[in-house]
Amino acid sequence: MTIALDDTLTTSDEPEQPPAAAKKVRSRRQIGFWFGVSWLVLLAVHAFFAEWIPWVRGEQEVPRVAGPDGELIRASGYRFGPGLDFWFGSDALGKDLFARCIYAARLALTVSIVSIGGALIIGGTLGMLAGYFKGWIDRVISVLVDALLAFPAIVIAALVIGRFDSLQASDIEFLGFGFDWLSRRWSVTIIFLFLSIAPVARIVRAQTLSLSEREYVLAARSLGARTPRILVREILPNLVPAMVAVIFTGVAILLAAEGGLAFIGYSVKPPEASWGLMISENRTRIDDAWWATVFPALMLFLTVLAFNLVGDRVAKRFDIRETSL
Amino acid sequence: MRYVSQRLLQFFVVFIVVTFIVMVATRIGSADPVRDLAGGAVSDQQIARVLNDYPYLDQSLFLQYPQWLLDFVTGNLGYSYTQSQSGLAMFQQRLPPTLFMGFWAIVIGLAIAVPVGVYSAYKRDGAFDRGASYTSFAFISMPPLVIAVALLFLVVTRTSLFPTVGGSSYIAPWDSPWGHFRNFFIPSLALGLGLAAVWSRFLRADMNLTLQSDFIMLAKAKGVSPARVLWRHALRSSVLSLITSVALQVSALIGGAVVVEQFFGPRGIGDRLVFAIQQNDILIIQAITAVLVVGVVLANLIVDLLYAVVDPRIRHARKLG
Amino acid sequence: MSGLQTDARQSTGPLLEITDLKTHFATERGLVRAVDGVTFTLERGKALGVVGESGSGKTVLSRTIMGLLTARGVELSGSVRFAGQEILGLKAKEMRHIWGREMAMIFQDPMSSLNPLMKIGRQIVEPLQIHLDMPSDDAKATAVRLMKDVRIPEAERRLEQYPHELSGGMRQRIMIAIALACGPTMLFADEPTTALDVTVQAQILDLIGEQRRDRNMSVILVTHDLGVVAGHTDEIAVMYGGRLVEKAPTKTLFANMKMPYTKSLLRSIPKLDEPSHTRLATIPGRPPDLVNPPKGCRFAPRCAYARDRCHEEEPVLEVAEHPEHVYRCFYPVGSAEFEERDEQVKAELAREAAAVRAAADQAAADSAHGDVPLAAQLMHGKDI
Amino acid sequence: MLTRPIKNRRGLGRTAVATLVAFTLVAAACGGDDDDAVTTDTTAPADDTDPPDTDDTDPPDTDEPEAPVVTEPPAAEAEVSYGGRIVVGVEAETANPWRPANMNCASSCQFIARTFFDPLVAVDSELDWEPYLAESIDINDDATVFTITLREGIDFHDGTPFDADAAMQNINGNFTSLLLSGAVKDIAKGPDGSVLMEKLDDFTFTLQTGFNGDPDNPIPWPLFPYYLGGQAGLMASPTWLDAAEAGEADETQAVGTGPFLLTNYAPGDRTTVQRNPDYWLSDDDGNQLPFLDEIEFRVIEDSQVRGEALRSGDLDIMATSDSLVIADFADDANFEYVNQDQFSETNYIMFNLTQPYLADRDVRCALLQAVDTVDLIEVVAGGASTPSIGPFTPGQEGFLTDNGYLGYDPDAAAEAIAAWTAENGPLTINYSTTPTVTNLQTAQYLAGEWGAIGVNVTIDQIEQSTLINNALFADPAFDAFGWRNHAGLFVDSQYFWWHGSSISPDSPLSLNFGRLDDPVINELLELSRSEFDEDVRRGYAEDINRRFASECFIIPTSQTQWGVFHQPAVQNIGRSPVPDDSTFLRDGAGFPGQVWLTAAFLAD
Repeated sequence: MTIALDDTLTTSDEPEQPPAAAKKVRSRRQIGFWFGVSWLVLLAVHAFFAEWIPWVRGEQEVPRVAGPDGELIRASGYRFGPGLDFWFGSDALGKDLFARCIYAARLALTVSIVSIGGALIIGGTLGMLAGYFKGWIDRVISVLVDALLAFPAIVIAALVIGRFDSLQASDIEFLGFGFDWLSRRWSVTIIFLFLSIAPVARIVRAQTLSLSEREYVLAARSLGARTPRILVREILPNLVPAMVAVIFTGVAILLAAEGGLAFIGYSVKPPEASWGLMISENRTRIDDAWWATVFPALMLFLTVLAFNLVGDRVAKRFDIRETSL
Repeated sequence: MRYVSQRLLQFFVVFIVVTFIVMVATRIGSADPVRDLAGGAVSDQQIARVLNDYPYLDQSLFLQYPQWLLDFVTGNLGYSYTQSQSGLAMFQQRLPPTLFMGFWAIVIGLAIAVPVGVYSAYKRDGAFDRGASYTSFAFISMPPLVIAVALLFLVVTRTSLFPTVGGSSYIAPWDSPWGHFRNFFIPSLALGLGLAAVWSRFLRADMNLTLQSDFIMLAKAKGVSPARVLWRHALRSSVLSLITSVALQVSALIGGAVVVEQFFGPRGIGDRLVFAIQQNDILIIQAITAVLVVGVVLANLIVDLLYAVVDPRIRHARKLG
Repeated sequence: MSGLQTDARQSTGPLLEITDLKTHFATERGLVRAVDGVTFTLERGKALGVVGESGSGKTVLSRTIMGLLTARGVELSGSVRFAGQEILGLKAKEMRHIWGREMAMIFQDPMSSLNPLMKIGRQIVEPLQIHLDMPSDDAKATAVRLMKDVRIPEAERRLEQYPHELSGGMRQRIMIAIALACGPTMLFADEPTTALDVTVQAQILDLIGEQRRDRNMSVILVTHDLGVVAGHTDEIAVMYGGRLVEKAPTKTLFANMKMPYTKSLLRSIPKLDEPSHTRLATIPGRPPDLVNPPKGCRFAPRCAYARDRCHEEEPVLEVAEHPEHVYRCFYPVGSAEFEERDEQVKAELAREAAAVRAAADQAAADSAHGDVPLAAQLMHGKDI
Repeated sequence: MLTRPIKNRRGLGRTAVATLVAFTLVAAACGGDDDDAVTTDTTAPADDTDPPDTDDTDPPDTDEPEAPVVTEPPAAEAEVSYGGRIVVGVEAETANPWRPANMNCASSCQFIARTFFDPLVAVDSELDWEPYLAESIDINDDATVFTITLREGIDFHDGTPFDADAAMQNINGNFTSLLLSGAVKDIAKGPDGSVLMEKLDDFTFTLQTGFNGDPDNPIPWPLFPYYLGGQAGLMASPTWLDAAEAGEADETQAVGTGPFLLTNYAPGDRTTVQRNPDYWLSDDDGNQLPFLDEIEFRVIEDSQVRGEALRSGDLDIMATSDSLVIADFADDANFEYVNQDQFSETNYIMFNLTQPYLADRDVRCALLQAVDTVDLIEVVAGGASTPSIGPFTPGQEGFLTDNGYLGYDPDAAAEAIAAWTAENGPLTINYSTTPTVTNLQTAQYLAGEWGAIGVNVTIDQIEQSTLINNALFADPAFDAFGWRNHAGLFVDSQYFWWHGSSISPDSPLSLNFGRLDDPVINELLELSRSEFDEDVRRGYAEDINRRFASECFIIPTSQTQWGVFHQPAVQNIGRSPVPDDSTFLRDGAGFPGQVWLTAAFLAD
């Protein structure tokens, strides 16, 4: 933060803060950031190595545990609240909610990360080209972004996923391929990817636009560097911070979207686990078995929060803002 | 005038794009839209009836679209054969709950965001500001679904005041103000809290900027009291970005309403839309999506108008434009 | 605070006495010494010009005196006595009786300093109602009179207009009218003409001068433009790096300036064809870093006439031929050492004229929404 | 009688193991004057009764249905009074449109429809049919010709007079509609396909039987009048019907002769009816009926939520088949209730018998033996329902507590599947379900159990109308799903659900959803239809039950029990008068989950 104490003082953007206060703010931000990072690492390790972690039961496992009389019983009917046997309690069918929350995390994380990754490749390319060459891509992207903003994505997603179900069930072939593979997991991933392209393209476009005016790019151009070289060697590396911020924040948004979608029944189908689905399945029993609704919601919240915290920190660190886009 | 026509053109393009995409989406993997529409037990009679009402349904998409569009603008909002209900009647039944919910959500959002945002900006970096900042960050990370669970767990199950999950139903405020409140408060809050979080952030940021501007300094130098500086001078000019934010949240609001209506009720247009999607009731899907897009577009137009009301400079510029 | 509400016109002695005034800002980088030990007095009815380039601390000085700097991390010391009363460090609540009523300020940019969303009339009437409890009809009449005083044609109609409907000069006149509304004894004019056309500049300055005489006000005119203060002040104070480096009655100063810096300022009076608020192009280098000011004379790093001593030792205020003329320089204009270098300097100056201009606006970049999480911004999708 | 899921979308809550629900198109109750198996269980206040036995998860071990307790409906505790508005919570609303010939009517739909439509006959508290809109129905000695005489002086809500022409038009429409024709297939039809009727005068006409509609092959059908107490006997204004047919009137704005007028209909959400001031019926004291000004029916799918709404006073009446909720409310002295635990539906898993692997008895029985219904009920319904071993529930003709049901035997099941797969390769069953909580839990449970015996299970979550289509058209994707059906006292009520003749060779559509075409069952159904002697008929029904058990045509899971709970202020539930008779109409006969509201009133 540089402060020009002169006539522009009144319009200078950042407050003057005493060093101590500033340090406190920084350290507070750090706490959030490190909380986010640790939560994500912990969650990711559990989610992706669930099968090898002894304290995570199987997603579909119906464990039999010692009941009050010592004999082995099923934990069905929400028999166990949170405790040593079942960290997050058991659900109606007697499955371990902790394990299901972990497997739900795997689903949510894979779907969101793969979608954002794909959107970054496609949207990033489009955005870079649009930002560098401007022109029609630019206009198409802005219309698409406008259109997407004019309509809640969750509805489009539910609509398309519903239709993808029919497509999967149908005999329709495309280029000789059927659609048997089009499971809900894929449907969700595909539609999320598709819906993320335009916003990602828009951000990358804006960054490219400002980068392509920078001196070093102009210099490279004046030295006769070819366009692909400029794009790959000069612009792309400088897009990385923005992309990192977009990945984290984008994943947070998609996690929330997956939750909502699963809640209205358009993410994976049972018996697969998803946070939103668990909330939907158990919420009418919240009086008797609060854990079956509250823990999935908490997992969803903390994970979204963690991604937001990290993404926000990255964005602040590299000074990436929507307004500058 | 040029400005207005430009905006209208832009909105028109958005409308066409969205409605066309939705139309295409409803036909994915569908062998026979007419049969889909007839729903339930399908007899030849029923199919004939659908085709008699909507003869274009077995044509190609590009031929269907303009005819559908013509129907839409002439007030034929489709028909649900599985529900024996016209699109128009469906809207009459389903729009009011959602409109009320959205309205109250916005009211709640503003009622929280404005004082919080203003006070945060005023006592910048104070304890309140910091507290509000963390709280709002947390709420921004809470999808409506999570807020709904929190409200259910922390409020609904602990008081006997409000209907539980799925129990909220539509009661018009003029029929029973208390009944209306009971049924709408929790769903509206579930939507409104998220809005409040976003808006208080935007408002605070904008207020901070405004408070540093010269005219605030001048107002201060005139000896205007801080409260007056804050509410009369600063807030009014920061309100512009807030209004924009409100309009931009309309589509997010609809998305949230889809979830919240499924969670608590009341049964509004979001609930109906999900049901229509489940049933592949394509004409209803198209009608609802089109109306929602028009709603979002209208919200933006209203914001444009409000801009001019709030900011004389814009009024001026538009007159010239 | 009743003492402060007594009319400054009744007190005797100098209207404003500033003693060793320091304004420091605590920042992440360290302490910014924006005003660093400034002392002067101003008699009632007199006009003082405070001159310096951007970053010299002149604006901070005027705002400190007026008590408008209340941000966190601001450390004030020294003394500001207004009409015999100490006012430094008073809370905004206490200062409010002085603001508008005893002290008023005209800001640099009339466009951004008038509330764009409020009618002109309301903005003029506001202080009248606050301080004088005027009923709205009277206030309106007074406003019209004030506007006529500052030569605004069709005053009645203007009441209902918004700032954007007026020209820059008109707006500045409105600002003056606002400032004058409650008949202050002390007027700060912070770069009142920088944003205006040159032709309008003179009118505005004349107007301020005229009102000063009519109302027996004291005026502090802050500017980076020596040309502005030349005909409109009684005294001139030159600031550099937070310090007062030269002060003299106007005529004396122009006749016999001592500081090479003042001389450079004189050379850099903006040309007519330059856009307003251009950085002073003809002084090479940047204003000093106020966190770590240079050792010795603060101007030395940029001074073409500086010698070793200037970099080692900071000069104290010397009294020149005229008893009211003080300056801070080991080798003032006219000294032998100065003349020796003058020739080569003139040549260099021309070359470097254009270099300093760039990179000025970065700091002002809008970061308003840095506080809003990216997620919220993305969900908004649009620029706000 | 056509079945269709009523569970609209999300959670029916824990409606036992229930999944999809039957339409109840025919009022079916035990005929004759015998007094053995007939009970009237209108019980209020609640604390007079034992709460349902929720712990007993074993099939009842008595040989006979529980001894009937015939009680008079409670007398009104307060003076009757006019006016007031009540709100009734129902679990679904599946009509659309409200034309009797087309209504996809499950229990709650009947509940609603009976407020604006009247049937030709109704079932009284002794479970006899009584003429209602009809003044009398004369049956000839061999029960092949029915002479129907109508009451005079009744008008439809639109002023159209109710006379023989109107009734004949209704009967012709209802009896030939896609939905209902199967239920009354043995009524004679003319060469043009219309019902053969003879008008004797303005208020009298005749109908006759004919096997599969063939007038030359009349068969005795002693219980036929009961069918006129169901959907097929509802009378709608011919003026309105014609207009609706022509597209000139709204087919959801029903016009009948009933005690209330349909004023506002919001599909899937709520239906509002208002008092018909000119209703044709008065109570025994000569008070003009009905008493209530307005009734609003509100759909609240989740029974827990419905219960909460009743508790909080949002509802005045609430019908539920959720045993946990019933148990809950039965103990609550603040509410009164009508217990309907007889003649109700069975919850079961239906198979598509046209799938070759499901046509194989060994496979079906293995699937049945793999499921421990006691455990299933424990898991999905908290153990509150009574497991079922056959297609009938207590009180119904043919109900048995020992029918040869194979029972839970996972080892035998695994063995059978192993043998089958050794010969035919891997077996995959697609279990279709609507995406409601209970159904999904059931599906997951079944997937687990069937998976354990070596059957691959895919769960197909589909929206209900698609599910119905799959069933109606025996879609290749349809293997199995949960169903709730077969309420009613006689086995004749089940005739077309199970008779092979319901599977039409001409149309892929069949109301015999499982495509059950078993010669033994076909014959027993035909015999029972024309049987006058009740004991003999019961024998046929029991044989059918045993046949179901030995062939594993379905996997019965639990018995449905209904309770209709109401605020004590709502009076005269169970006291809807029968014209010209001192008995009362029986609530829930053939239509469990509903009560008549004709004489209900609100005590101050």
